[in-house]
Amino acid sequence: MNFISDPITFIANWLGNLLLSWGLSQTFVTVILKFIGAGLVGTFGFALVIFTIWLERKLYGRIQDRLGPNRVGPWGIFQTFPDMIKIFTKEYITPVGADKVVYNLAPILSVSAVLLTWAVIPFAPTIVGTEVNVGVLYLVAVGAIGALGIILAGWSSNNKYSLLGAFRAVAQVVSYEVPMVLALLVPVLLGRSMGVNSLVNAQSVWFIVLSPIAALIFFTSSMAETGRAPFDLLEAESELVAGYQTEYSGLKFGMFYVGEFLHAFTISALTATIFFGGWRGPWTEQVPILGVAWFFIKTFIVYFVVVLIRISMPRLRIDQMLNFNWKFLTPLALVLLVLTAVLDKAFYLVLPSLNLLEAAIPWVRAGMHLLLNLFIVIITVQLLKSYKIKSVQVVAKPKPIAVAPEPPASVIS
Amino acid sequence: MTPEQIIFLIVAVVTLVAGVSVVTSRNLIHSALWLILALFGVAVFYVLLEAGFFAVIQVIVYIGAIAILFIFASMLTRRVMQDTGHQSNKNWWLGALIAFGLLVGITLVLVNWQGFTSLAPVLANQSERLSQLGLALVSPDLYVLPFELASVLLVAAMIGAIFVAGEKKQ
Amino acid sequence: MSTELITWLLPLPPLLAFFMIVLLTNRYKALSHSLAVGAAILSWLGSMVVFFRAIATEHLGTNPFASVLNWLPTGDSWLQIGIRIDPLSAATLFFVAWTVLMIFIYSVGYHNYGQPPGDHDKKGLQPHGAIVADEHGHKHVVPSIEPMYSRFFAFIGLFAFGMYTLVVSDNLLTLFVGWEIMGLCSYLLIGFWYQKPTARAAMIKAFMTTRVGDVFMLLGIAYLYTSVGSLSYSEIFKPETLLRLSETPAIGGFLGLSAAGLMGILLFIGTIGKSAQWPLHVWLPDAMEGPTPVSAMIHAATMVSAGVYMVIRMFPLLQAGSEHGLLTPAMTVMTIIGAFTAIFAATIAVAQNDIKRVLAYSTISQLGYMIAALGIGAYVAAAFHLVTHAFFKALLFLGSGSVIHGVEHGVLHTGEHVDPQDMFNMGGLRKKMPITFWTFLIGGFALSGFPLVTAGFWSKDEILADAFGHGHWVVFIVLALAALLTAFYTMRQITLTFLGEPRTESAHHAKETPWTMTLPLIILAIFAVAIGWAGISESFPVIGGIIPNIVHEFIGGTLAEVPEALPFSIWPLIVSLVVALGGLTLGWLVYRNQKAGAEDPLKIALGPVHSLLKNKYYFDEIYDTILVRPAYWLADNFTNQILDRGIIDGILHFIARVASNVGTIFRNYFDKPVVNGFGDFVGEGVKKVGRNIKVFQTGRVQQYLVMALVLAFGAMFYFVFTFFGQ
Amino acid sequence: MIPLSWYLIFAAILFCIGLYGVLVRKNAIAILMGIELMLNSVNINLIAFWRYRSPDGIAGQAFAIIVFAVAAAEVAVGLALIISIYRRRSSVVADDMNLMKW
Repeated sequence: MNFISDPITFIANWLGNLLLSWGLSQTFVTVILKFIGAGLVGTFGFALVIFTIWLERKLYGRIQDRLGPNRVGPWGIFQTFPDMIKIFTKEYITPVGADKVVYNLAPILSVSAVLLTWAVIPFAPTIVGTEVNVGVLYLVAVGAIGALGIILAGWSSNNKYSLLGAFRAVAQVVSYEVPMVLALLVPVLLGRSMGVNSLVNAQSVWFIVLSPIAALIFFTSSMAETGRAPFDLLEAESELVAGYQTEYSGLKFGMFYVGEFLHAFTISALTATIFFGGWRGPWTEQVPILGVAWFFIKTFIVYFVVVLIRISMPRLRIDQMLNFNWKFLTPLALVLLVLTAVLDKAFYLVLPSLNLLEAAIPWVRAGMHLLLNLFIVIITVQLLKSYKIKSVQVVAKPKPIAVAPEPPASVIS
Repeated sequence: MTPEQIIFLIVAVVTLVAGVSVVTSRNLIHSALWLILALFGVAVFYVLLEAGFFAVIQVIVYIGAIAILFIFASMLTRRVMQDTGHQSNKNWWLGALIAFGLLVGITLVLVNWQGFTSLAPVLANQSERLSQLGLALVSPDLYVLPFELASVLLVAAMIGAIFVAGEKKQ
Repeated sequence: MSTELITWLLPLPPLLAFFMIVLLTNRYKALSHSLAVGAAILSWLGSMVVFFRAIATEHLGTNPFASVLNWLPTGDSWLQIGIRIDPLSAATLFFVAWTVLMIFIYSVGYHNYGQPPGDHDKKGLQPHGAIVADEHGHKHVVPSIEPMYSRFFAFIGLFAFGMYTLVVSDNLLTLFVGWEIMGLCSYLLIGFWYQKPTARAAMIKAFMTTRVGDVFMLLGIAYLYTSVGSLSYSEIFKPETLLRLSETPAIGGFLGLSAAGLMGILLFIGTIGKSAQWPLHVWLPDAMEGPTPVSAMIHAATMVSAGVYMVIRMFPLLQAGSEHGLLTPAMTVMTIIGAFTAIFAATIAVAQNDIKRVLAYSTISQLGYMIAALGIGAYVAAAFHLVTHAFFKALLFLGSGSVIHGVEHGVLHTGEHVDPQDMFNMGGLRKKMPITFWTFLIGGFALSGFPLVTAGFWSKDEILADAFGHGHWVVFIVLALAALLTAFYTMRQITLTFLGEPRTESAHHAKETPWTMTLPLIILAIFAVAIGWAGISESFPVIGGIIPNIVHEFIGGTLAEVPEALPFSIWPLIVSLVVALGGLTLGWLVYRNQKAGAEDPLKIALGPVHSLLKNKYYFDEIYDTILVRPAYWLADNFTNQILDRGIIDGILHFIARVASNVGTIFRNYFDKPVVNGFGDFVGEGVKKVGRNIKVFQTGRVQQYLVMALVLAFGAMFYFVFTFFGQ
Repeated sequence: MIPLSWYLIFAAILFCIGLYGVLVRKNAIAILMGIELMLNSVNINLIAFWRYRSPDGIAGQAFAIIVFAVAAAEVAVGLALIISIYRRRSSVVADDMNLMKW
């Protein structure tokens, strides 16, 4: 066991042996180690959010042709800390008629649901919180608790905007769970396991290659689960003030805020893990700690895309969003799941008669699945074409609100 | 008392208290929240019974879907945050009597059964259990028929629910 | 895949295509024809695989590819269905697969795929053309797409299923099933344009006429089944079975025939119906009301061939009991009817003006040829002519369809009111439609037996040689005459249609048809020439033996003893050369200068005989007078007035009156006092009880539950204290 | 080690609590909640019997799965009915739904 190549396992072993030598029972030591690990992961998650909030605001600013945070620290990198201080010192407001217990419980549920996800994400081959053999199901279950937090927040605030936000949240989160689960079943099928780390282990060819459609569905529906733009109907400020978090202030609001950013980062991590090979990369066999680096590189790339989408997309209408889910994503995911299952089964049926090289098998399989996905895409596009929205009848020409004045002739020349 | 027994007792007490609160709470949303707690307790029992899969399913199905539906329906069907008076019938004592009588009856039956206090045998092939269950559900010799019936039931329920709850447009 | 499995699967793709088109894709034209053509291609591929494997197999006749399944339990035995590929069915499969595929492709073009839908087109009528405007704003009338496009492909898919089933089946029952499916399809397809009264009449006529034959055929099959106990070919054709059948006298000593003879004749009547032999030939010319691919497929290449195929298949049974080349009664009947039909139909064909009707009569005539050949025992020659005829006749029909299509284009263009099928409205199409012309020419020459190069020459020559060699002089002369007439009317047709100058504006504006129609023509033309080379007699001077006589060895292998090749004789060759070339020359000479609007020269030459021929010997009128009208009269006067209204209704009315009286007695003395009284008592009682216990029904579900549980408690405590208390 | 009896007693109590809820609650939604509690106790019994009596068999787990499906279906239809009734009669009290009596 080498400290350089695998420090975390090294420390964990050392600590465990130390505690054992003090005469503690094995069960107890395991419990202590798990507690320490959980604390570390949680703290790490929150610390990460400090950075991602800055990153996102910076990107947001740049895209909108602003500077973004730039005062505190180099490039404004410490901007989040003053914000935190401000939030900590703010007054807690509890509305009249609010259901106090529930009102206070909601933000905690909301954050903890996101944080619970991190328990099963493998950071490196040896650094896994817990390898649950139904890890994928666990992810889905935990997602459901997040929805609970939101709906409780909306209801307990005794505010109609909050309640409307909560209603939308239920409609959105519960509906988008359906295609998400279906899309998650595709990697489960391909990897022959429900454990998250086994899925990473199975990705000698990344699942994004095998099933780009599943990746896209998963990515889209988990974007919807986070409730960020373009799916931010549950807190659409132009309609609902701030949705379910309207009445919250101070640290309770901060928890929602952190929860949202952490959720966005978490879905990036999940996408990277399940579809982009997680910690897989060169030399992870020899130096397991390198897996962490690969994992975070991939995660940040996905996160970047998430942020870009948030910044550049307009908000959907509620009916569009639900239609998109039930009439497009869900059927597509169902078709994909069935066809993938059939193809994979067929592939392993004919495999013995193909005499492939051992090394070539995953690639041949990946190629077949890719072809299947391409085929589905083509069929989908053809079907969509036949459901094209009939061109809207133009009643009158749009009139510009303001017309730019003619530039003086000298400028033109 | 082993740690497991301690956990069992704690969870059992919490679950039962939650259960009692479900049926007695005046505020329906609180009832639903207590229900969630009780369902969580049941999920912990599944873990204690070494059926982790069922624990996860319990969380997904009951808490992720059913409890949220309850909350949703409660919100839709009553004026929000307004407590109403008595939530029980006039003859609640009769119901309590019957429930208690049933408990006594069940306990009597159980106590007289010789397998009542049996202990758990060791579980073999921990990892393959799940796939065995999956195979059994779709194997023609075992449970494919009930399984398919359940799926038909689900589809029928879905269509029925949409039809019943959907607004009728004249 | 094993050959047997492929053979089992052969008929399935068209059937699937049929169901898919009917059930799912009816509204999507491109999808429908892709399905149908795709299915045809699949079946074609399978057929080719089976055919070439069959060719490569030694002694296929004695060891055919066969496979059997139990189908229906009949008491303690099973009615079995199966497939069997022996040389005969392999050869049939070959031409069926090719022609079916070609016709499927041709149909795409024939029904104007890719053209706009017509403005006034209605379902059940031929498309009338659509008006389109070109870039200059000129309005043109162009052919419009068939309104029931998908339906057509569904029907021909079902038809192909029937044909494949018939060919691959190993017993008479499935053969009959395929046979009847084709009958149905032919009915549907002839009446495809069902809003035309003539098409409706034609479809009913075709169905009824073939039904006459089929009833007899079914009788034959039933008789065969009762005598042999099986319908499988391998069972029937066992030498001992055949011997027994030929020695048993027919049931009831019918006309002194043997059992085999009676069965053969009964089965042959089925062929008379299906293959349109005299006297049941009347339906085939009328069937030309259907779309041309249908005429080609059903009425030339496949369905009518099925009749001939069946008798060729049954040849051992027909021949059973013949000794030393003597003809059995069944064979004699076949010879007479075949030869008569050959010359009879040829004479009619001479006087027809409709391009498709000429071909229809020609088909009847050629089928008569085959029947006659089989009748005199020329088994291989008949089968050979069946194959070659299928190719060149399909070619001719498709070619005529192409011509009609081209002329229709002209009709739409000019707006003239001329019949696009009348040959006297054509002429000069050689330059307008070169591909159609050359392929039609090849087909026509093959039909008339143009020496040496065409397939028709070799097969026809072989039939003549057989007739000559076995000393059937009358048959020989009749067939030779028929061949002369064939050559004559073929050349008449070609000359009138393609040569000379256009006789109408429409013909002047005719246009070559799209590739989907010409490509099948070209491929079929190749076969119309090349297929003959497989059957050149080895004893033919100079070129005999260059290519081995595959046909003779291969098809002859189907029979238990391969018929020996005939020694070469110069006379039949000379005769067939003379009749073919003579007929062709005569046709050309007579019609080369035909002017627009001029009388048919033949009419001038023959006078009243011509009108006799033109009216098909008044057969339709005769049948109308002696069969149809008496049947109507009988139905109306006897069955309806006397039998139905008088006797049956009288009995019924009497019974009804008696029953009514008895009923009244029962009602008054039993029902009212006894039954009603009891019923009322029960009803009132229930009402009273209900009034008293209705308080329990509170409508509150929870109270119901409480009641149920209280009862359940009673049961439970009883259980606990009786069983556990012990 | 936990004996089987604990689970059975626990399940029995939970079942009776659920039954009480079904019998006495006015609100139809609360009645459905009681039914959920009863179904859960049944499920605990199924899993417990599987675990203690026939760990090699599948039956207990398979039926538990089917109970899950039934529960989901029941809630969906039940709540849909309640919402539909609420829309027409503005009430979710079970005792008010007594149109079907004499």
